[in-house]
Amino acid sequence: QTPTTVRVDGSSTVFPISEAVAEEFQRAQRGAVRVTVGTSGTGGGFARFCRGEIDITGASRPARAAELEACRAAGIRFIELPVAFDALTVAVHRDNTWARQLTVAQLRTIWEPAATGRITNWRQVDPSFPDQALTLFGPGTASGTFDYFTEAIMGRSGQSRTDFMASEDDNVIVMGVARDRGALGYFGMAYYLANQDRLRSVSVVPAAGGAAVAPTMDNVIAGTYQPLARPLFFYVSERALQRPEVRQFSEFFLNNGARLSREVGFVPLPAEAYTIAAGHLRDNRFGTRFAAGTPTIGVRIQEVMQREPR
Amino acid sequence: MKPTAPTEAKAVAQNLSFYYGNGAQALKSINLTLAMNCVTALIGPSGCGKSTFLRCFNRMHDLYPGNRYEGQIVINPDSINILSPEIDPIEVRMRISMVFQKPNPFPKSIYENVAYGLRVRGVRQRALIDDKVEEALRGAALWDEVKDRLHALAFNLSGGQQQRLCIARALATDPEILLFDEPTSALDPIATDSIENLIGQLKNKVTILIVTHNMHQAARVSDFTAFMHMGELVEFGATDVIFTTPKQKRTEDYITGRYG
Amino acid sequence: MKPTAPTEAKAVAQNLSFYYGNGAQALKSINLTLAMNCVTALIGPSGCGKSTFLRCFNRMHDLYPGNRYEGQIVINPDSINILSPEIDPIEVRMRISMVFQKPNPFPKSIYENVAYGLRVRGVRQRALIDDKVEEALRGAALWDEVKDRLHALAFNLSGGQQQRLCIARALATDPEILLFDEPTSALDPIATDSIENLIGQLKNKVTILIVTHNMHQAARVSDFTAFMHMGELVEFGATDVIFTTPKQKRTEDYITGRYG
Amino acid sequence: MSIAPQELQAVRSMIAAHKRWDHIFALSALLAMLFCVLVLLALIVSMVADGYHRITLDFFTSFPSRHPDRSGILSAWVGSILVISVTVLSAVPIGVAAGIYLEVYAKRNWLMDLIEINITNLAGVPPIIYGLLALGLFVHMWGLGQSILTAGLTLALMILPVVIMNTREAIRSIPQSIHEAAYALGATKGQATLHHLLPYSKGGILTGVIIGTATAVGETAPLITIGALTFIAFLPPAPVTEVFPFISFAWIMDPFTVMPIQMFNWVSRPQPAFHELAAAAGVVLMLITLAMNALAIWLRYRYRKRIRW
Amino acid sequence: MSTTRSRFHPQHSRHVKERVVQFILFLSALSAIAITVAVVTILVVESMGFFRHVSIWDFLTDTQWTPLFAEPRYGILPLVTATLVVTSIGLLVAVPLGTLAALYLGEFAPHKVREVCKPALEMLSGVPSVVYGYFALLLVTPVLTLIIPGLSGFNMLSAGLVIGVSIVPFVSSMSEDAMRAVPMDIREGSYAMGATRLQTAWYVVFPAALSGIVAAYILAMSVALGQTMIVAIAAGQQANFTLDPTQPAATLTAYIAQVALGDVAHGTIEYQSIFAVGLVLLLMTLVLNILGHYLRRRYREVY
Ligand SMILES: Nc1ncnc2c1ncn2[C@@H]1O[C@H](COP(=O)(O)OP(=O)(O)OP(=O)(O)O)[C@@H](O)[C@H]1O
Ligand SMILES: Nc1ncnc2c1ncn2[C@@H]1O[C@H](COP(=O)(O)OP(=O)(O)OP(=O)(O)O)[C@@H](O)[C@H]1O
Ligand SMILES: [Mg+2]
Ligand SMILES: [Mg+2]
Ligand SMILES: O=P([O-])([O-])[O-]
Repeated sequence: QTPTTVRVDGSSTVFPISEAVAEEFQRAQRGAVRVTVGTSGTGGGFARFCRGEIDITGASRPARAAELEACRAAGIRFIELPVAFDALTVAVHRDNTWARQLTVAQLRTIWEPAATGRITNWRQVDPSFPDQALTLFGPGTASGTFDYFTEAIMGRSGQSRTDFMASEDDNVIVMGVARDRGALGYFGMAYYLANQDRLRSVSVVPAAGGAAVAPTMDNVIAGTYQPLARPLFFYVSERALQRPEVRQFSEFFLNNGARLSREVGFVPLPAEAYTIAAGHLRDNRFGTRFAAGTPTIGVRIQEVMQREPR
Repeated sequence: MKPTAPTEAKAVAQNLSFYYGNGAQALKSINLTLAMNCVTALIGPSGCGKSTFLRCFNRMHDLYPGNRYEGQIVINPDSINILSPEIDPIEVRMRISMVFQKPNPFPKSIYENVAYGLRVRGVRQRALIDDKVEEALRGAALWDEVKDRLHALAFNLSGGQQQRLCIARALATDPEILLFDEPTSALDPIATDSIENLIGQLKNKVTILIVTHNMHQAARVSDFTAFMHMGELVEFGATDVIFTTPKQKRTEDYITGRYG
Repeated sequence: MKPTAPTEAKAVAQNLSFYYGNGAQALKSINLTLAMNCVTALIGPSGCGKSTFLRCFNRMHDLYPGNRYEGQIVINPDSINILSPEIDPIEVRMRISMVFQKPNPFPKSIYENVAYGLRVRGVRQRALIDDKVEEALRGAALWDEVKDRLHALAFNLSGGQQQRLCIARALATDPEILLFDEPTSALDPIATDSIENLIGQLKNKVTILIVTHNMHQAARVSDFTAFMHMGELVEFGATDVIFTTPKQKRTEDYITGRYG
Repeated sequence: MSIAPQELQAVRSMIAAHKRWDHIFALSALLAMLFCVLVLLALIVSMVADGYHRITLDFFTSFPSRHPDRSGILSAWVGSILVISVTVLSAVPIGVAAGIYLEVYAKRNWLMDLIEINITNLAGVPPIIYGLLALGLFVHMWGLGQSILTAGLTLALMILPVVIMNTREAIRSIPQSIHEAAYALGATKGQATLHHLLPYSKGGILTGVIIGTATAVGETAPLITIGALTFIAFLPPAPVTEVFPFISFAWIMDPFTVMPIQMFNWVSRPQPAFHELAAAAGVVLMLITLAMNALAIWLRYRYRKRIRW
Repeated sequence: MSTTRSRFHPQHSRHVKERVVQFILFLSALSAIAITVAVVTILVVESMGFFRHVSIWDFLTDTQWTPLFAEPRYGILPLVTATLVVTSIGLLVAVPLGTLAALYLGEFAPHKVREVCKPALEMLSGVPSVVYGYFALLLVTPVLTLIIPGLSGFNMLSAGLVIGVSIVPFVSSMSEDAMRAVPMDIREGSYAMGATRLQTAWYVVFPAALSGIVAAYILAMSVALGQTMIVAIAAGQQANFTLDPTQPAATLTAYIAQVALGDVAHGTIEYQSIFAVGLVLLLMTLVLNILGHYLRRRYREVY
């Protein structure tokens, strides 16, 4: 008898959770169900999801209008499950002693499209910084992290300078930052926590004159790590949910998500959020609670969960 | 020049010309008759076309693209032109066997080498093959030397033995004509001697055409000799006549070693 | 058998034996004297060791591992044993040149081919090289044919011209002995003729040892002839004597074509 | 012509000078070569040093995991074997058949010239281009997905020219006189091929197949192109089943991972523990590919030695 | 007589069987053409989609390659220069090492050394490229950083050096083949003139084999061009229009791998862009291969 397969793909930010859930779920099922986990990035994952190639896609941002449209056109409905909170972390080399904190404005100076080929030295970011070449690493354009970061910092998703080293694989970004004294990069918190000995995180100052906030679990829970705290999601396809193993996987995730998220380095949602999500799953309440264009920046997840789906 | 018609004709080459794929004409309108159960020797300087002529008799040239025959070779008793395009070269080769310059046994056992011609002809009966192999090996004067190691690899034989094995291989299928292309040029004198004796015995059963660069060998083994030069047949006749009183100056020059 | 001591000895092989790397003994205790400014021909059936013997004279066998000489070859006037391990083979080759069976010019210009020996010897002066090249090409009877295209590729020459080029190449360094290994076997009769004439002229200046499989050639060009068989020197003497009244049965058999 | 002693002396010192250059050159060339061999050794040593303590039985019987010390290459080596089986089973018959056709049957004409040009050019096409072909053709047009079948076929395309060229080389190394001997006895081309050419060239053909397979085992780029970088912690269904017909091909459409991809995955993780795993996987992978190459080199050597035409 | 004549009846069954077998073999041989057609068709068709959006002029002259960003630029030059830089470094390593190794193995090495070193050298080409990538990233780059302070964590230099080592066997074994094709009697001709091994190798063998040796360089170059994993792992994945080997830069192959790692949707311009890049890569290697084979055939014809 061929074991059944659950196909998960999508966000590389969510990947550590997906991987952990997949691993534990397969162990719990004693090999009766198999799970594949890809890392195509949020955008790549939605593309495959809306083509019906995969059952579940991880996302580090809510689905976009174009993606919702693609899914609708293909007749694919889904349930949106929140996974955890992430502190999108800006990281620098361990030896970087100057950039302990950066303002949103400074991040914009560094990353805005106009910076391409121009802002290449730390001194250009702040005159007090040393004369050190600035090298940048970041997620590829198929990444939700890229979309979220650009939206949060530049105000418009996808607006970014282009002369940085982009990779869909956050591990590559970590490695790049860890190796270069003048490097700066951004990625999900889990990747920072797994590599704390090789990187330093940068505290973010939301607005001029405000206090710098470090990307920590506590600050995320307290809602002060703004604007870079964000929710992560799973999107589960309706058609796939008709297969028991996909439903089992989703339920397994909702029951163990809090524990596993914490283990891999994300901030678990309040218990209430998982309960609401379990209700959506049980009642087959399809659709996204994030109307396209509605900001996700600075929202409380329980409130959004209660919204009417679209 | 017309050959004097000898005893009975086994094969007759008529106006035979041959062109290699590169366009070079290697044979120029050759007329030659092979006498039944006689040995005919082809002599001539290197590159004169001896091998080319010999290899027409089993359509060996068909293996390579672009080669072209003109004229015909008629074999008796059935008067068939073996160069005719309707005739499958494989049929021709089943009736006319060939022994090459360098011994070229297959890297198989002695037995399998001799049996191969039969296998190709679809013979399956083990007993029949056994008989034929023994007969052929005896015919090639090799039986006594190898009868205890028929299943040993043929490569382990000496050069002379290998060449006799190749003769046995050719004999096993009862060919009507046997072609030899300088069969002893890679062999030592003793092996050469045994092959020459063998040819003397074989001509009782089969018509033989032999190319040799050694005039003395031609004198020793053949009944008729043809002298070729630059693709032409210069002179043809009984061997003793050719070697004692050649009619052509070129033949005489060659035989007395003025060139070659 | 002892050779009758001829005029003046240029080189003397004494008890020369030779073993190939695979252990096979190719020469068996050969004693032979090369007369100064004479042509000595080596004849014998294929594989008897002619080339092996010849190639001892310029230590060509040293190029391949495992080969072994026994005995000595002493060259005059300085009475050096050129096979002695103390003597560098390169030194030997600088004094004794060789022409091969197949013309083997370097893929360079005609001029560079002839100049090569000088360059190897470290000669740099352009004028000197020019002179030597012309002299050597004249010596090889090739000057007139190539003087207008000295810088054309040597490969574009005909076979006979290429062989003469190789002779010129060997001559350019004023060798004391010139070795020829079947120098005409790859050539047509006309080219052969010109090489044979050339050898006749060269012997005024240089001692020549030539291997040939063509007895008529040996008779035509040489003063002395040595007949070898299975690695042994069977008979040695003045060419006219050897070809008319050989003392040994084997020599006679070979010369009259009883084998080979 | 006599040689004056001092002249001989000059010649001797010149020869000595020339020979000194000989030795200097030989030494530097030897060093150059040893450098390459040393790089190979350094590569092996550094990987073994990093990874050897990970190579335990568990390493081969565990699936990859987010916990480095629980990770293994079970799904990777099984995947490699299955993918390579598909590759060999598809490339070898076609490659050998094509080689035979070109050596034995083909007549010289424009079509054969075209085929030959194609084969030599295909041999020089970068592997990643085959990945693009597979992405466009197998994954999207034929809808085979990112399956074992797609991967196997992709690598098959890649090694096909190798198999064809080695087959031709092997057949060509049989002397013409053996071909002619067979035909002279009345053999047809089919018979000559079956009875002589194939048996005598099997060593060479095998060598080519092994070399091609070794390349395929270590190849990563074309598989990445078809999108095979996936977390796989399970095995495909077994090809042998308990119920009739006892053979199942369900595995062929399964998702997969292979050794080099697993290694690539671990290389690109930043934590040193995963680099150790990468090194361990690299050691295993190298052992496999180098052993196959060594086998091929040895086979070639042995066949060359055994058959002296 | 009649029995003899009967031997000439054609055996039809044999003919039919032979024909069928021959036809199957023929189809197999045709597969080579089929694959080429498939490769070219896929690349050209997808690229045509690409070139509907991007002018060929921009493609060939723009110096920025950012097809994945909000304001995409489609200048292939950065990828091409990076490819050429990496390949050149590779050749700078492989050509001297490979040629020296070939000369040594072919003309100098004692039999025993040859027996050991030649297979060891060939082993270099058996090392999987991902292993080389590991080697470049985790061993060579850290060592180079000690020597070159300004070296980026990802850089073309270490990728190029490692590629160089990996293609040494291509250079050495093909050069050696070319030198071996020089007939022994030409070598003997030189030795007989009193030449040393070096003189023979340098004045006679090397020039005689030159076209084959150059063919070896060219084919090694085409292998280096197509190398993917080493550059993808060690040279970085950022299109960077620079000739400075200490900088990171994405090659043609690295770009394809990078996009493929993030599954872009079928039919989008990003998806088509990897085929356009693939087409450029194919054309570059094709030119080199044709040149290489032409040169190789030339030395085969001479002897
Ligand atoms: N395959 C070929 N293609 C083109 N020309 C050829 C071919 N084989 C032989 N020739 C030419 O045909 C002529 C006759 O060659 P053939 O081999 O028949 O000579 P031969 O008398 O047998 O010489 P030898 O005594 O050297 O064997 C020669 O000029 C030769 O160069
Ligand atoms: N490199 C070698 N290794 C081993 N044995 C060899 C080698 N070269 C020649 N022989 C053997 O040495 C013997 C003498 O060979 P050689 O080449 O000197 O004969 P030859 O008289 O020149 O013959 P030919 O007239 O055919 O050139 C032969 O039995 C040959 O098989
Ligand atoms: Mg012939
Ligand atoms: Mg000889
Ligand atoms: O989570 P992402 O991989 O889409 O950045």
